[in-house]
Parts: sequence; C-alpha cells; structure tokens
Amino acid sequence: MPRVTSISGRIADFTGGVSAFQVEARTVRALMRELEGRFPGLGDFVEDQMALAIDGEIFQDALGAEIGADSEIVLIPKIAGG
Amino acid sequence: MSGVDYLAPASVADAVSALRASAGSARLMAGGTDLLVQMRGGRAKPEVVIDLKRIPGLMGIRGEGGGFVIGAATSGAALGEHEALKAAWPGVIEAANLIGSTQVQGRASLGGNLCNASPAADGVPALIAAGAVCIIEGPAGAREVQVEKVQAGPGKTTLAADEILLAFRLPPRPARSSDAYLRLIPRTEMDIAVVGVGVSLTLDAGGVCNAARVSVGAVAPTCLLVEAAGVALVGTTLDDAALAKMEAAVSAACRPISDKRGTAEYRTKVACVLARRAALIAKDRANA
Amino acid sequence: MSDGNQGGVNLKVVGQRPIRPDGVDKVTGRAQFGADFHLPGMLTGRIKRSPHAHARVVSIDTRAAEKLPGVKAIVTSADFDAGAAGEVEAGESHAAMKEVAANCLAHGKVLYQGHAVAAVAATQPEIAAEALDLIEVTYEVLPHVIDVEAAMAADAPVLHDDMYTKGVTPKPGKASNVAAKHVMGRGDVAAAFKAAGVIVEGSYETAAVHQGYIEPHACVASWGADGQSTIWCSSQGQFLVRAMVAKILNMPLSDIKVIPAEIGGGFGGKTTVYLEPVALALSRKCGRPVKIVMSREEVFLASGPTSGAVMDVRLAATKDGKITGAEMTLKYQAGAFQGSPVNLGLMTAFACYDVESLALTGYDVVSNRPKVAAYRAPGAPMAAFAVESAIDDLALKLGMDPIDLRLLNAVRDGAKTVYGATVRCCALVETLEAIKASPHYQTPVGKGQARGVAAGFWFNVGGESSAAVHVDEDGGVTVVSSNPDIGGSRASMAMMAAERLGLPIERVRCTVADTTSIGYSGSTGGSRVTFATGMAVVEAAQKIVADLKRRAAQTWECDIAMVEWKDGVATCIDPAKDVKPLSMKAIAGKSAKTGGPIAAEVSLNAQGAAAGFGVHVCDLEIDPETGRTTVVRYTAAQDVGRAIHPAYVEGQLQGGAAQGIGWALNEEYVYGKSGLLENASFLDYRMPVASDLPMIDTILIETKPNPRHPFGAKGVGEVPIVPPLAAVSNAVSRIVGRRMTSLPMSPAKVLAEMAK
Amino acid sequence: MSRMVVNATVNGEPVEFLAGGGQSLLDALRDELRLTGSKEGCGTGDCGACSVIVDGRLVCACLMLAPEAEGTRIETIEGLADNGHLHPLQHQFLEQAALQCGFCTPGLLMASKALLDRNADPTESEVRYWLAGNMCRCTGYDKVVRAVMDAAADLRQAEKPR
Repeated sequence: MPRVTSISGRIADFTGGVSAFQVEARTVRALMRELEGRFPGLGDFVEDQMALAIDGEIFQDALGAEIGADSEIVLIPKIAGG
Repeated sequence: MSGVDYLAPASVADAVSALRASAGSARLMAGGTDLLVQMRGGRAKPEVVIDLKRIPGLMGIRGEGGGFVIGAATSGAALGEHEALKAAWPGVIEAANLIGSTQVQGRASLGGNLCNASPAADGVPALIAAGAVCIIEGPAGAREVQVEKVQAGPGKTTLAADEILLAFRLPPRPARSSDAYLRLIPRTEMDIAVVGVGVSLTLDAGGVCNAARVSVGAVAPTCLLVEAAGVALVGTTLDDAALAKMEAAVSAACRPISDKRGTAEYRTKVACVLARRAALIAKDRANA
Repeated sequence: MSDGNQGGVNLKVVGQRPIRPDGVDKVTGRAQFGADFHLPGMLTGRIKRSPHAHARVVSIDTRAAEKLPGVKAIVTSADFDAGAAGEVEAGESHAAMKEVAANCLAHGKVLYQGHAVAAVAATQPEIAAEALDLIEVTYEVLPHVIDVEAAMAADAPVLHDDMYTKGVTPKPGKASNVAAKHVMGRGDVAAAFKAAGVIVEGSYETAAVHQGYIEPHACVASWGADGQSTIWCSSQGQFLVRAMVAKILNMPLSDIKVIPAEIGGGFGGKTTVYLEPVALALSRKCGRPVKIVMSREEVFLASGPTSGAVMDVRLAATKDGKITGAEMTLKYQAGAFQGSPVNLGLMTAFACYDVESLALTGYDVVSNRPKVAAYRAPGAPMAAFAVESAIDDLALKLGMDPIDLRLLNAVRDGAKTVYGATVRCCALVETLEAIKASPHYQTPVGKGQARGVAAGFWFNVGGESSAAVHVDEDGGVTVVSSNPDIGGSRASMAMMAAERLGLPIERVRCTVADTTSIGYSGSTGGSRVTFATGMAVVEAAQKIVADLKRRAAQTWECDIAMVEWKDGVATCIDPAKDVKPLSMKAIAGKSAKTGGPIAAEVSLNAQGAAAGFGVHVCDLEIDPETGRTTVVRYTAAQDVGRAIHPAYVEGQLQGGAAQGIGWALNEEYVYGKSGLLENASFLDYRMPVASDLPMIDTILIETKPNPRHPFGAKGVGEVPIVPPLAAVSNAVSRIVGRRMTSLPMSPAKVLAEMAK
Repeated sequence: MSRMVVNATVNGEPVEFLAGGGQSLLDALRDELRLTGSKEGCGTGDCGACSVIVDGRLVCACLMLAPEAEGTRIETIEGLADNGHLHPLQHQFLEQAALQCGFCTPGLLMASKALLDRNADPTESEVRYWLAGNMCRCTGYDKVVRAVMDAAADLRQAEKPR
C-alpha cells in the first residue's frame, strides 16, 4: 500500500501526532479525500497549502497524478519563490 | 509643496530684500540637492525658495590677490573643471567632487554644503583646513568670517536670518603647499561620510612643515578645526612621531555619536587613520 | 528529424542572443511602467501611515479632510469587505487574505511604522498631501518588539492575541509571536555526532534586507458604475492582483480587469498587493480613476523586505570530510504577520549535500516590522550563509580545498532530499568542477586578498501557465504570454516559439496579455516562467505546426503523415506527389480556405521543474585600518539546464550575485530604540552601485538539460542569490582570521573583529 | 499657490509649461509634458532614474525645481534617438542585454551619454564611478559597463575620418 509521510510538523496538528501512515488511494484526488476522511481538515489543508513528492518527484496542484501501489508519498510545504 | 513661490533674483541686493520680505519663511537655494530632499521629506516647508544661481557673483571662480574667490553656488562639476584651482587646492576640489553622484555634482555647491550645516559635509573640512574665508552679505553690508565659524550645530549656522553667503576666499598659496581630503564611506560612492578629514600644509625648502591645518567632519555636531593636530605637524617632516601626535590630537577632539552610519568608537579610530593618510598625501603633493 | 522533441540538437534560435522584442521601447523611454499611465479625470491617491511601531487605533477622524476642497474620497479598513477570508496563492506561501487586507489598511491595530491606516484621493497631489495631515488618528501606543529573539521571549509584547504557535502538540495555552514551529529531519543525528571525527558549529545572524527594485509600487484603478473595473499596475502577476483585490473588495473576478504594466523589478517583492485594493476602493467611492504611487520611503517602510534570521548550525563529519549529520535551528522574522520563508530555509539548507542524518527546526516569528515579502529564493540565502560558513570551517579544520570538500559531499542524481524529492538532472558536481577549472580559481589568490567559495540551491517551480500563438495572415507570429516580463522573458518566449515553428526570430513577436485576454497564469516568480509558460508556448506552437501540416495535407490532398514541417516550410515527402513546398506565409495567406484563422492557446499545470545549483567564488581585500571590503574578482557558475537566451541567463547570475554581495556587505534595516526604521532611503540603505563591483564572470553549465522541458530549460533566476552571502563572508573570514557570523559585514563590524 | 510659465527647449523643441514653485523638473516633465521616460525611483537624487541633461550638465530631474528650467536646454531619453535612429548607446544596451526590467535604463543611457559627450574613451573605472549615481538592481552592472565602453568604441569609430 502507498505510504504517506510528512516533513511538516503542521500535519500533526490534524493527525494528533501521527506522522506516517498507509493509504489506499491511487490518485492524488483520492488521497485528498482519504486524508480528509481520516483526519478532518487535513485533506483540505494539504490540497490548499501543501505539495507532494510522489516517489521523489514533486507535484503541486496535480490532483490527477497517479499513485503506485508501493509509492512513497511525502507531504511537503508548497514551493513558490520570488 | 503647495504654495511655494520661486524667486530667482538677479542681484545680491534683490536677494537680500526678498529674504527680508519673507520674514523667515524663505529658504535660499544654491544647487538645491539638500533643500529639495528636505522639502520632499517635509523637513523643510518654505513658502518662498530664493534661487541664487542667477546672481553673477555667486557663480564661477575668479583669481583675486593671488588666491581664488569661489562663488558660493558654483557647482562641484564646474570646480572640478577649473585646472588652476585644482592645481592649487586639490584637497578642496576632491572634497567638493565627493559630494554625491555625477548628477549631484552638476548642481551641488560648496556654499550649499556649508550652509546646510551637516556635520558630515564633505566640502567643509577641506575648506576649514584650507583656511578659507566666507564673504557674507547682509542688510548691514558685507563681512568676512572664517569657514569654521559658520556651522553652529546640525542644520544651524551663525549667519543671521537675512544674510547670504556670497563666496569663499581661498588665500594665496606659498610654494610647496598642498592639501588633501579623505572620507570613509561603506560603499565607494553615494554615501554620507562616516568620517571626513581635510589637511592643508606648507613645507619649507628642507621638507619641514611650517604651517598645517587639520579639520575633521562627522565626529562632532559641526566640522572641527583641530588646531593641536596642525601644531603637531609644524616643525616636523611628518615623521611617525609627529603623525602619532597629530592622531592623538584628532582623537582628543572627536566627540562623535553612534548612529546608523557608524559607531562613536569606529568614527574616532578612523578619523585618526584618515588624518594620517591625508597628511601624507598632502605632503607628497606639496613635494611634487 | 521532423518535429519531435528537439532536445539540444540542431537548435537554430534557442541558444542565440537576439535583441528582445520589447527592447526598443525600453531604451527610448516609451515603455509604460505603473506610474506612467494617465487617465482623464484621474485623481491622486495617498496613504496615511502609522508613525508608531505598535499601537491600537482608537479612532480615525476624517471629517476635516473630507471638507478640504478637492478631496474626493477617503477610505479606511472599514471600506474593505470585513468578511474577506479564504486564500489566494501568493509568493512563497499562501497569504491569508485577512492579513493581506489588514496589511493594506490596518484593522484595529498598527503593527509597524508605516502601516497604512487610511487613504485619500484628491484632484491634486498637494491637496492629497494636505488632506493626509487633516486626517486625525488617535493611537494608544503599545510596547513594541523588533528583533526575532526578543519577540520569542516569554514576556515580549504580543502582536496578535489570537496567534497560537502551530506545529506544536499539544496546542500552546497562550498566544505568542511564534506563528509556527517547523521540524524536519531524517536518520540518527545523535549517532552521527557521537561517531563524528570532526564537529564544527556556529551561530549566525543576517539582517532584514529589501528587494530594492528601483520602481516603487504604482497603480491606477478605475471603477465603473456597473462595477466593472480596470487596474493598471506593475506587479509580478496580473492574475494574482485580480484574485487578491476581488477577495478584499468582495467582487467577482470577472468584474476586474488587470492590465499588467511594464514592471521595474520585483525579485519577489511584487507578488502581493499593497496599493491596488486601496486605489480601487477609493475609485469605487468617488467614481473616478485613482493613481497611487509609493515614495521610496514608503517602499522601505511598508513593502518587502525579507526576513532577518538567527541561526545555529552544527555539522558532524568524518576525518576525511564526509558530512554525516547536521543540526540546524532557524528563527526567521516574518514581520507583522505570519509567513516567513523559514520552511524553505529548512528545505534548502542542506539541499546541495548528501547528508545522511539531519535534524532541522524552524520558527516563524512576528514582530513590529513590515510584513516580509518573497525575495529571490525566499528563505534560502540566509540558511545557505550559515551552512556554507560551517562547511568553510570544516574545510579549514581539515585543511581541505573548499571545492574538494564540497565535491566529496555534493548531491548527485538519485540522492534523497530531506523534503522527499529525489535529485534528478543535477549538475552540481559539474558546476563545482567548472569553478575549480575556471581561470579565476586557477589564478593564485592576490597578495593581501582572500578567496571564498560557496554553493547554493533553489527548487525552481512549474505550475499554472497559459500562452497563445497567433499566426498572422502574412505568416508572421504573435506569441501572447500570460506573465509579466521582468527580465526579458518575452525574448525567450518568442525564441522558443520561433524554434518550434522554424521561423527566424524577427518573424515572431511577443506580448504580455491582461487578465481578460489569456487564460490564467501563476505569477512571474519561483523561476517558473521560462519553464512553465515556455512549455505552454511550445505546446501552442506544436499545435500550430500540426494545424499547418493538416492544412498543407488538405491543400495537397495527401496523407498528413506525408507532410514534413521544417524551417518554417511544409514539404510533401510523398514521392508520388509533385508539389512545391508551402511556406508559412503561403499557408497563412489562404487560411480562410483551409479552416479559418490559425491560432492556438494552451493552458497547463507544468510539473517536472528541475532544481538548480550554483557555485560562486569571490576574491576580495580589506583595508586593515578601516575594515572596508573591496570585492576584486567574482565568478558565478550555475547548472542552468539549457540557456534559451544565454545573455539574459548570464544577467540573472550577475544580478543575483550583486544583490547577494550587497546583502553580505552593507544592506540592512536599521531600527532605533523607538522601533522606527532609521534608514528608509537608498542613501542609507546602501545597495551596491556600479563602482562597488567588479565584472562578474559567469559560467553556464548545460550538461544536464531538463528532460521535462522541450528545450531542457531550468529556472535560473533565484539560484544566484543563494551562494554570495557565504562566498563573500568566507573570504572576509579568511582575512580577518575569525569566522564572520553576522551580516552585513559593514566596515565597523569587520574592524572590530580584526581587532579581537 | 502661484504657478509660473516656464519656457525651455526640450529635445530641441521649444516648450512652454506651467510650473508650481515647489514642483520638481521631473514632475513637470512627466505630468505637464507627459515625457514619462524619465523615471522616479527615489525622488531624492540617490538612484539616477530621472537623469536628464540640462545645458550640457547631467542632473537628477528630481533635484531641480521646474521653474529653474526657464531658458535652459534640456535633453531627455525621448530625444536620444535621432529621428528614429537609435544612438550607439541604445544599440549596445540592446545588443549586450544591458537591461532586464528596463526601469533604470533611461537614466543610465542619459548618464552614459553625458559621459561620452566629454570622454570619448573612458576606462572601466571611469565608467563605473561616473555611473555610481545610477542604481540598477537587476544587472549587477557588468553588461551595462560593457555596453557603455563598446558604444564609446563605436562612436570613436564613427568619428574617424574615412
């Protein structure tokens, strides 16, 4: 199953301290839904304010991106710039 | 800047009477490079601006009695282009030419620099070291006063409200005389002096200094003539001992503040360094 | 080859140095910047600002000002939609709109000197100025706090009584100035330090610095009686301005048209709004267009800057120089509202190095300073200053060449970053080697001089972009970009289109569209335009090529597979057909007969941006009696993927280096005891002038083009400001003989260190 | 507030405009004459974006009062190209990519022209010090300095008798 971790301590505000868990989702959209279902507020927070690294590649605002069966997903702060 | 009237009198008499008529609400303008900045920032709110640049005597440089008379509103750029003046008073000219950028040089004058009365004015220590005299016109007629007597404190001068600085008189130059001005700024250009030092001296045929004046800026409420520093050099060849004595005198005269441009301790230290360097440059120039 | 991915081969336009399409307007004074617009009946707007660092606004009495003849409108925060919430993508983070609104016009409290409290529109500038004096604001002055560590103290005056530190469990019981705590890491840091052959550590600080764009913020806003409004402004994103103004004034997006003016520099500082909602609120009140232009003093007091930082770093390494672990704590000033780029500081700090164990902690701290705005690689330069200083200490301790030490630890493709990404198409090693082989590094250090080396990293981003390509009836092409051109991007857009279409660059022009004339785009920021908007341009050009081929096939009555597009000409490769090739001009001239106008617009969300790496080397000397530093030689090398227009890429490296040198040596926000800024002018802020700098040599490394971009481009604009702080300070430290830990390294500070 | 009529020559053309006594020449150029090529970056003479040439002298238009312009000959960026033909400085700035945002460019060009008007063959150091009053935040000055030196060479070449 895909595994989710986060480099942002902010996630703990929603998960009650849990920082790594497994998910069923196979797309980013499904992942957001699943996060929101398990940790109310987290799905929306991640969708609005975070980016994802899926197997080492960064995705921002890419709800359609696919997640593999053994993917490593890291929730990271969104990156913009100057 | 609403309600500002602009006057450009063509004579000193007209300027003096305009000044009197304004009853304190006028500001005199030479190059305007300080005044306009103050007006924009709301620190100066004159009702009348009296532009002095259309008065013939205030513009230009003329030889007189073996020395020079510099119109108070003459721009730094014009000073830098006057070869004879530059040869006689390289320190005064390098000081005048350090005021601001090329653009500011096209406007800024020694008269404005003095009357703006900033303790960090670049032109003033060099003029003081040079022994320059101000020619001042007022309702009672003309008077002359040493440059070091003009600044009274930051933004304040000893000129009466209805007096106008017309020109500077630079004395005749004995042989083997020269001067130098150095300042410290963090960048290479465009800054206000953290410290400025002017040195003027005369050597005898044997290379012994027989007259010297040292002036420092940005280390006290006004630019200072440090007489003891000049005395320390007289009778010497500017050897290490004399220079050390001069530095001690400079150090003793400094009473700087710490502000955004530098700490008091740093200013005092650097004033000594620059005084030594300026003295040696002046000496080399005098020997040349 | 027909029209597939051209990669790096046979490029005819990409890699050349043509004159930019907007060039002549810029050298003749015709280019229209934000303050250059003039409309009939236009009023002058001015902002009333707080004289205090921290105060409660007891009352604002505008009655006397309203009576002044010529005053047409006055607004305060009461004129903003009180419910403005929600969020709009902006700068380095998501700006909470409530806070953006409260930054544009203070709500209840002023949080820094210069914080806007009211605004007036009048028929003449002089009347507007007089009206400002007549607006009477009653303040209850509150204790203030300026510095980051003082703001974190338990007894510090609290700016926001509803701010509870995020990222700590359990939630704190009391409000503080620490908006958030961020923790990142991996591995076993304690074990790394226990096993270390060498440990270096240090504490560092940097001052708040301003982006320093020469053009002050400026806009004209005009509200129509039906609510439809137009804003002309210089910003890094017309869509971002539209979104923020719409939220703050509670208007539908489609009622606001934002026309991007030419922009006189931004560097991240124009990725938010200060004036636009205020100007439109004034216009809404009086029905006339309103122009507001900031003075330079207002720019310093109330826009920008980036965070000053306090940082601790500790490295564990083996005796042969392999860094095995690191600990770092960053405390970043956010200014009056949360949102410093501390997160990005943490993510970038060790991004150049393959370090197994990391423990990184960051604090986002508010204080009575202007709210920070993005500044070129937000958050990275300060963190890199600390890390690259520590690595220099390590090199000195081990007696190693600083480049060899970095080569030993450099990240390579496949390495895992602390933030979860896997490193790819990374040319850091090649960049380090290029510096090592450079004429600069190969020349012995001059007498009395010292040399500093440092590396730097930036992510670069992609994101949403739109572009259109229109083929004119004569076969010429107009490219419509969705991004304000801050440094020559119209040139690179036109070049990429020309390359893909096979046209000479002179046949392709490029314009920047307003919000009604092109699809949405993210801002010009994050080093994303050449990558993301460029991708949209190339895809649009690709569509045009396909369309041209279809039309040629139709004309020749052949299979489209038999049509080849090359050098701007369609050729039939079917040997059975005896037809003459069709030029762009020929096809365009008959477009009505083959399906109508030839145009394509592409909107996309570009993924696959590739990070960039830079290595800088700096030689300098110091006057031992005054502490003044003179940079005498400087070289910047960077992993750029592929340079579309190399001259503008070099310009990015040179400009970034110059800004970084200013950051290192002289630039800083200086506050007095009363919490007021003492140097809100170019005179006393001390950005580098021409005589302060040497030529800045550049080396563009193009060995690792980004495979996710049609021509291999990576973002290049932000990386070059990351290395200079440490490149300069490492050189200064070697002359001083002690580690310089505090920026800026002003003469007084350097002299004091030398005397120790 | 009294406004006065000012007569001057701007880019070779006689102009007449109304000026307030405290109004800067820059405001008059931009607001009265709509010559918006001269820019305001600071209003205090520190950035040089408003550089114009008055009676042959380079000045910051923000540091001169509009009424002072009476009887003067003013050159602005709008007059640098000759009947649509770019000045060698303009050419070189474009060729060398010596501008990024372009906001400081008009001032840099006018300052550079004033330099080349009096020094046909400036050294790098002379160029840098002459231009110290013209801030550029984008370029790091490298390409600007090269463009000015190359334009000087172009002008010298053009002056040579053939």
